[in-house]
Amino acid sequence: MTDSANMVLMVATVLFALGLVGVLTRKNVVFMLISVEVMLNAAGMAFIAAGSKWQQPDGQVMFLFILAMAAAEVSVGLALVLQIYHQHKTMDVEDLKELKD
Amino acid sequence: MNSLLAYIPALPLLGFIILSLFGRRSPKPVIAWVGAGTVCLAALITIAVGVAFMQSTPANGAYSQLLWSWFRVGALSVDINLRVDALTLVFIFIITFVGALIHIYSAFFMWHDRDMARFFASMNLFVCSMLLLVMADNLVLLYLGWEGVGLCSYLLIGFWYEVPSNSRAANKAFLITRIGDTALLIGLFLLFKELGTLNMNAIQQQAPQHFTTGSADIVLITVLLLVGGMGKSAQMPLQTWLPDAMAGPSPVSALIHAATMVTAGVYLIARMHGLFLLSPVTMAIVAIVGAVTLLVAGCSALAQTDIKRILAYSTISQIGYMFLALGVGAWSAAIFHFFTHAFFKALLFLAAGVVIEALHHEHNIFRMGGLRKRMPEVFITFLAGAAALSALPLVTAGFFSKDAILWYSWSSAGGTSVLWFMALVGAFITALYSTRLMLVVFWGEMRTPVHQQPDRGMVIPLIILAFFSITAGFIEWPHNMLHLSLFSDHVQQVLPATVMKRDLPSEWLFQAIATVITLTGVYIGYMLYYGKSGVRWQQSPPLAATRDFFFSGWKFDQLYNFLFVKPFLFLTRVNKSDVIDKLYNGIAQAGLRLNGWFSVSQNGSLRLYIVGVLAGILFIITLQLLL
Amino acid sequence: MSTLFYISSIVAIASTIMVITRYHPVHALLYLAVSFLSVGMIFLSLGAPFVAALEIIVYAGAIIVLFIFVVMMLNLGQETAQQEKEWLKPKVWVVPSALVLVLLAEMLLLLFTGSQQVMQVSQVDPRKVALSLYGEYIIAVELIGFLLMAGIVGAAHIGKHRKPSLHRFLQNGDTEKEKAMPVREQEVISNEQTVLHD
Amino acid sequence: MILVLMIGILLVGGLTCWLVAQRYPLMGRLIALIAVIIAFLLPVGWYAQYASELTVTGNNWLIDYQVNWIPAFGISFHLAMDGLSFIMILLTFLLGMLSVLCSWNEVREKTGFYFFNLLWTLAGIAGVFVAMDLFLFYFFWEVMLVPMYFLIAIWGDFNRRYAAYKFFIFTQTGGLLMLLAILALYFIHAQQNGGQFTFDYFALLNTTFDNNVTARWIMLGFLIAFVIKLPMVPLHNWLPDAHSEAPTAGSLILAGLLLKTGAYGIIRFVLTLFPEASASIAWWAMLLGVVGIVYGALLAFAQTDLKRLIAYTSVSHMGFVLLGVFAFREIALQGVVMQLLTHGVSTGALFVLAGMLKERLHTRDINQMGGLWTAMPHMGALAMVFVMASLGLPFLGNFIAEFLILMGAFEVSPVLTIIASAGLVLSALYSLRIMQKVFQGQLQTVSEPPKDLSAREWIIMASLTATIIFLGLYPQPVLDTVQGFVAQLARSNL
Amino acid sequence: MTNLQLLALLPFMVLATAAVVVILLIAFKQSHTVIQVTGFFMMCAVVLAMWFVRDTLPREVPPLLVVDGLAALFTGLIIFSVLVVGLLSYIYFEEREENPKEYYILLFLATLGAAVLTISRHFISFFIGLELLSVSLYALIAYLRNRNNAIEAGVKYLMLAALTSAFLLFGMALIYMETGSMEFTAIGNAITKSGTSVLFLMGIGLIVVAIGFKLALVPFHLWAADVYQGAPAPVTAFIATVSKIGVFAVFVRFAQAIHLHENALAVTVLTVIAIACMIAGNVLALMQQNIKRLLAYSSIAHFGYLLVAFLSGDAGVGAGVFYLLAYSITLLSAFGIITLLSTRRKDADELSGYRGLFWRNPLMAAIFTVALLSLAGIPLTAGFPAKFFILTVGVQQHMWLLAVVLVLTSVIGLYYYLRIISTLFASPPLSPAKEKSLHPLFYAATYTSLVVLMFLLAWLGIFPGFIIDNVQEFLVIR
Repeated sequence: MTDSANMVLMVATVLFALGLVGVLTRKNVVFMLISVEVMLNAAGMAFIAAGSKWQQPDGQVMFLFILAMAAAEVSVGLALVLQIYHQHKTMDVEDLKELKD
Repeated sequence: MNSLLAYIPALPLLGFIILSLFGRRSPKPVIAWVGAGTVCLAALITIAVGVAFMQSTPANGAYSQLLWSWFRVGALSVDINLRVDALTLVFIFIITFVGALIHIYSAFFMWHDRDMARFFASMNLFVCSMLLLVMADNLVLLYLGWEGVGLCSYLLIGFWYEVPSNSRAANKAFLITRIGDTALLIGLFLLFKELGTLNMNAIQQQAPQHFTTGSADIVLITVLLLVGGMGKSAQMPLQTWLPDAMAGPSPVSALIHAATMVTAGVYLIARMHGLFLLSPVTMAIVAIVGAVTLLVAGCSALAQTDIKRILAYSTISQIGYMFLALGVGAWSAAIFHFFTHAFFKALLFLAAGVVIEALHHEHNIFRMGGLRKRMPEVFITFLAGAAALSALPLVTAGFFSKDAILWYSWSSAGGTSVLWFMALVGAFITALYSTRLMLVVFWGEMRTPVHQQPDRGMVIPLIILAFFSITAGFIEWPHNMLHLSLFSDHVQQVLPATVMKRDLPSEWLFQAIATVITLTGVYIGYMLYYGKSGVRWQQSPPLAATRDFFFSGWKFDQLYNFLFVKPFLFLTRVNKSDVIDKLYNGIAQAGLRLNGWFSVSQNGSLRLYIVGVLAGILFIITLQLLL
Repeated sequence: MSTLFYISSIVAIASTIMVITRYHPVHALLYLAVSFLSVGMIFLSLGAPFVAALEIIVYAGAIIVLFIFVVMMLNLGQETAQQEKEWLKPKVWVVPSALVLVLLAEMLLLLFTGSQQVMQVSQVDPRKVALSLYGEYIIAVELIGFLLMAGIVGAAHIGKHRKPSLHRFLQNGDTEKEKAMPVREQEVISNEQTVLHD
Repeated sequence: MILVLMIGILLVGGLTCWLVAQRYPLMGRLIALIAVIIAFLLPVGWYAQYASELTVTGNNWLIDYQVNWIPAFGISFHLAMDGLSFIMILLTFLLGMLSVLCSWNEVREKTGFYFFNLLWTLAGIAGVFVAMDLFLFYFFWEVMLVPMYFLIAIWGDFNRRYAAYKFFIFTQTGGLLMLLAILALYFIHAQQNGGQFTFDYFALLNTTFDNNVTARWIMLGFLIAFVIKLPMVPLHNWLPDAHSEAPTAGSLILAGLLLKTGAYGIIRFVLTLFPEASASIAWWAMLLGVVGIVYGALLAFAQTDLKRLIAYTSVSHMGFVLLGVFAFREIALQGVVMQLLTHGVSTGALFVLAGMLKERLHTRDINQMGGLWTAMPHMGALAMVFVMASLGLPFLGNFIAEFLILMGAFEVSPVLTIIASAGLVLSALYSLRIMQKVFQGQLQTVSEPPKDLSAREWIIMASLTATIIFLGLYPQPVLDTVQGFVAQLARSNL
Repeated sequence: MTNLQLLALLPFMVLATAAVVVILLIAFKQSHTVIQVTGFFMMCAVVLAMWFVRDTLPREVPPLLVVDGLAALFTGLIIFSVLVVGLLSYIYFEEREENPKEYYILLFLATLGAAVLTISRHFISFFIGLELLSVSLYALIAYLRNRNNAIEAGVKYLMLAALTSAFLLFGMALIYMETGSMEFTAIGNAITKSGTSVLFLMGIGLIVVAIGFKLALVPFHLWAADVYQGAPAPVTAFIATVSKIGVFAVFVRFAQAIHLHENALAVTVLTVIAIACMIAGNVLALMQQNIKRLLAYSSIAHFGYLLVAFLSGDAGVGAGVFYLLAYSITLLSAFGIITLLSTRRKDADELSGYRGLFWRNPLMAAIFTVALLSLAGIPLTAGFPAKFFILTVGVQQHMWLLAVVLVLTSVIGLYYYLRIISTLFASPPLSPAKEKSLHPLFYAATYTSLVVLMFLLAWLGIFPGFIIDNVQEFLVIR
């Protein structure tokens, strides 16, 4: 049972949950982005595990795409972070509350 | 003759249409001629029809004319069909003849009123409706006339609508009679349900086969009809509207609230006698209602100070006599009393109208007085009327009709000593208040100056009516005096003869007692009210209290006010803005409240939004765990 | 193999916990690098050496550098750490963390109830990956090129700033990012052309 | 085809009004009037031409026109007219013409759009009365709402927006429930007939329900929509607001026509499609009808706002309709049809009067009126006619209606009928109050007294008066026209 | 890859080329107008290409893509919407000082992403399409970066999109782990063979999170209002239509493949979500004074309605497509009006600004009114048959609860639509708003297209039969 896919999956789940905790608890946009990266990484890990389980390359291919997507996302995200910092002089998402009911 | 029937109601209707469409722009003589002329013409036709009827009674005892089919639905078929039989003839004669006199009188009486056209239009419409009421061959058409007269009564009571109390009185009259009308309507439904027809002849014929005597259905039907009659005829306990109805012009009081409309209840019961005979209970109720009413109203008349109110209570009381007669089965006596009463009460009202007019609209009899010298024609005609009202023996029409009722209230199969005694007390009271009225108004010193003398045109109808008040009774004599029974012979073509008790005491005895009582009443009235003594004796507290009690009409108004009006007004005031609306507004409020709560989630905080996502996934996973 | 997996798992989890609890951004990023490295080790243990390498090159190499670049550019240092310290009160994190914990517990519970078959870990060599990447998934590769193009154009546009004093830095920032992926974009366009010509 | 033409003329006329009025503001009303008159003359002329043939054949359905609309769902554009529809159509266009006349001077701004809405409402109502495809029926049912909403919301009184919302939301709630019910019926029918999907009324008539509960739920879906429109207590709350805030023509159409669509729907659809189910709730429906009669009357009496007062009288009068419909007796059903006509005319007339008063006095509060008979004897007399009509005086049509309803209902439930008859007394109470407060008493206005009726107003009121008196004295033509449908209905529901 | 397969992909390639062409045009320093016109014609070319390839359908391009009737329908819808959005964008962005050119690259890339979603039959294409859409949208939303709100909206969208992408990926991984395939049909086959397992269901649940986020379903809807408000009006229109159509398309395809409707858990979850959407969307909109936010809430509700069609399974697809069509036209005309009324400084999103619009500009108000009536589902507008068809399938599938909730919540919905309408028709404020005179040609073109949209709404409302028949014909191609 040591090497069962479930074990990997569990680690991935834990990492995923940790990322989620990060997103939820941090107020700094940069930290939130970091946490999201952790989550994406965990998802990628799950794919690798699944790919290994079925001995297919698809899991790894997917991981590659996740990688690319994470990069694109982070680039846009960081550009936004720059704008926020320039406009608000803060990184706190709680300060971004002008759009509300 | 059949084809003439339609003209009788149609002429006044024509008058109404002309006056209501063009009345406002017509000169007064035209109005007067149209208004009075149509009714006079109707009266002439009526007399022609009557003569023809007398000469050769038609085969089935009635003329009839089918105008058009009103509505036919399924089993229900209602036609506009006029029918004149002996009973109807009496009524249409009174309506058109007395009506014509009153119209002539009104032409002068209302000359100076700016709404003369409206007055005559309403009066004509009234005559038309009243004619339809009595000429109807089915109950729906009768109901049409029944409501129509109610409408005209309403319009005319509130004729001087600028005074709020007048329109209130009109409303009251309409509403209280409406209660009766509704009962009548329900009676119609019940009748139709039972018999499948509303044709009065058919009802009379089928009823004995269909109903067993005294069965619940027939009692219910007759009681409902009775309530309808009580409303229109101002019988206890629906009598309170009539005194207030005196707010209308005097001719109105004379025609509608004395001679014709208020006797519609009498007509209805007489017309439906076939049903009533099947229900002894109802007959007893009719008699009791009549007896009680005549006493209550008589007492009230004693205490009134307004001349027209005295006459109004007197009317109630006299109609009580008619009901009493109907209740004991003295059908022709009741109709006879209606016949004589129409003359003398119309006369009294018209005369009162002249007096009131002459004294600058003074209604209080204690501010009148001494008019005997000033207005001799009025005095004499009024005296004739009052005498007839108090039924002075032999010389007045009232005596003949009332005596018959007194006699039958004991002697008929339905009569009892109690009823007789009540009627007797009523006769005493009648004599008393008639005397009081005469003495206070026409004797004594003059308290208000007479500022105008009546027109000739007003006096002539008075004289004619006075003549009939004296002589109308001579066509029907008590059996023990003279064997002359023209009236009852005529009426009994339709109405059954009165069933008598056996072993009765001599009728003379009763006539003697009645005469004594009447004269005693006159005498006591003379003692009390001649000169200035009239006021002093009333000052003692118990008497004053009684007087006030009577004056207020036995506090019926206050009672109804407390029982019905106040609660009703309270109910409507409380619920003015519709409680149910609160429910919907509550729902709307709840929606807005919910919106407020939901809106909190949209506070712009990204972290909350993430929590939302988390909540969603938690929900899904938890559900998965549970399922 | 399993030992490697367990050790690196523990390291990954531990370093990830550090990532989300650090106040100083740079510290967090360093722990993130550790986390990525250990995840790379896990990949290795699962028989995926190619992605393990990519994990380290791209994630630990490129993406974290990007972060660090922004952190440095905005000068997020001790001050930010101080702020983070103020923000991260238990009041703030207890409830969300508890919720996530519940979620985690549920997910793990479900995972345990799932099938427990043993997995034969076997090497999936880069060749296989490459073949399928440029074989059946070639359209996906092209599309991912477009994705990156979107990322670049977007970042370029948003990153621009109109204030002249900051203009120079921003220009640099854009070029840096463009530099981070120049190869891929070329690749995309060429692929597009090949497809069109085939 | 004539029916399509009739509706089409209104729709096109409405658009023309709108477009023309952009340039010539006063032309709109003329075009509107012409359009309605043509629409009125079409069926009347047609009837005059073919009436004799129709009575011979004994076919209830005078016209039947059907083309495919959305065949995929079995939806067709199916219009048909029988006696009942014909009568309702006549009423629609009679009141339609009067409503255009009413608005002649009242609406001074945005006339084009106003008449557009007016004509489209009329078109929707006319459509409702002739649509024989349930989808089409629902379609028209909604089409009449939106323009009506605009009429209230734009040209209404002070509180118009609230009233308009309330009107729309109430009726739409019912409408959507009806849509659900229609769909349920549609599928049940298709299931029984081997997947033959159709919304056609005549086809759906053959639907049988093996399950009483289902039938009752579906029936309730229809019924709720209709009783909201009717309106039945306690779903009546939109009515006082809508009626009192709407412009005169709006009130006229609301009271005269829109309420009738509810009653029409019950008669045409609820009773025929669900005979058993409607019989099973008949007593409750009658009870609610009676509650409506009494409750509406009580509230009417309490009001001081004239239009609101009249609005509550509608609640009361429509209670009679509910009572009569669910008695399932021919007499009562004939009475209901009469009531629809006469109430449309009489209450419409009262609203027109209220509108005229408001135009002159700028208030609807009856406490601020009084003694107007002196200033306006003609209006007073006409008001008297309609007040009397409202309290059910014989001579006038309402009496026939209420008499027949009560007589029919009496056979079924004497107790309820007796309570309903008490409504007659109450109706006298509130009706007379109108006269007393508005026309009797001392003239209150300080400035110059208001003018009596103008010629245009005379035409409106005279035609209404003539109608109501004609209906009161000679209702037989109406009764004969609907006889076929009603008799069949009463037979099948007994 | 055969020629036929390539041919089937032709529209998508044209779409991709459009983005590249725009880049080239920017490189050659062409003006905004040129780009706009070129973009317009490129989109038309896509439509032409679709027309050209329609006979070769259905065509699978294994393993990632399949071009069939459903895809054609949804792609057509997307392209149609983008055409309008593009037209709106010209006026909107030309007014602002920002450089509007890159906008079109992003717009076309996002469109490409949505279009790829409609043809994807594989997790990879699903994922990439979704991300292409998302990443372009991040930039599009924050495109007017100098307005604070745009950045805020962008960050919110980005953060949530990234988060839910992670969920999506994790879910996909779980499913892959369980079934050994990422192809929809293969997954479906595996499921029918071995039955649904815990992991699979969990995967579905996680995927639902991502889809729910994109479609703004409750409880993943919280971003919607903020992003709608903060984004430029044409972009909002894009989010409301194109992005949702794409995601819905892939969801439909995925659900069909794995027989989601037979899964009690999924049905329960989606039912609850649908009900929550209908209630929350409508209730949230009740008092909203900002039209863009209000439309966001209303779209939440509308996707609740759409879920009813979705839950009806195959029977509901036609109804769903029709609904989306009606909804898109409606929203596009609504946002068209908002765009036309927006000023240089601010989007026209305050309800108070619309007061008395009808008397100032009847045509515009009429278009807006028709759009609102259509949203409310009133006959004579497309919204009515749309809602009707949904109810029809709902009733057909005996989903009484949903049908009743739909009915009752649309009553709530009436209130706020009526509120706007009555504002449009209220008496106008005294100061007359000045008319814009810029770019008469494009102004007129936009105007005309909005009028055309209005007539489309009416046409669909009165004669939906034609469209329904065609949709059914297309759906058979599979």
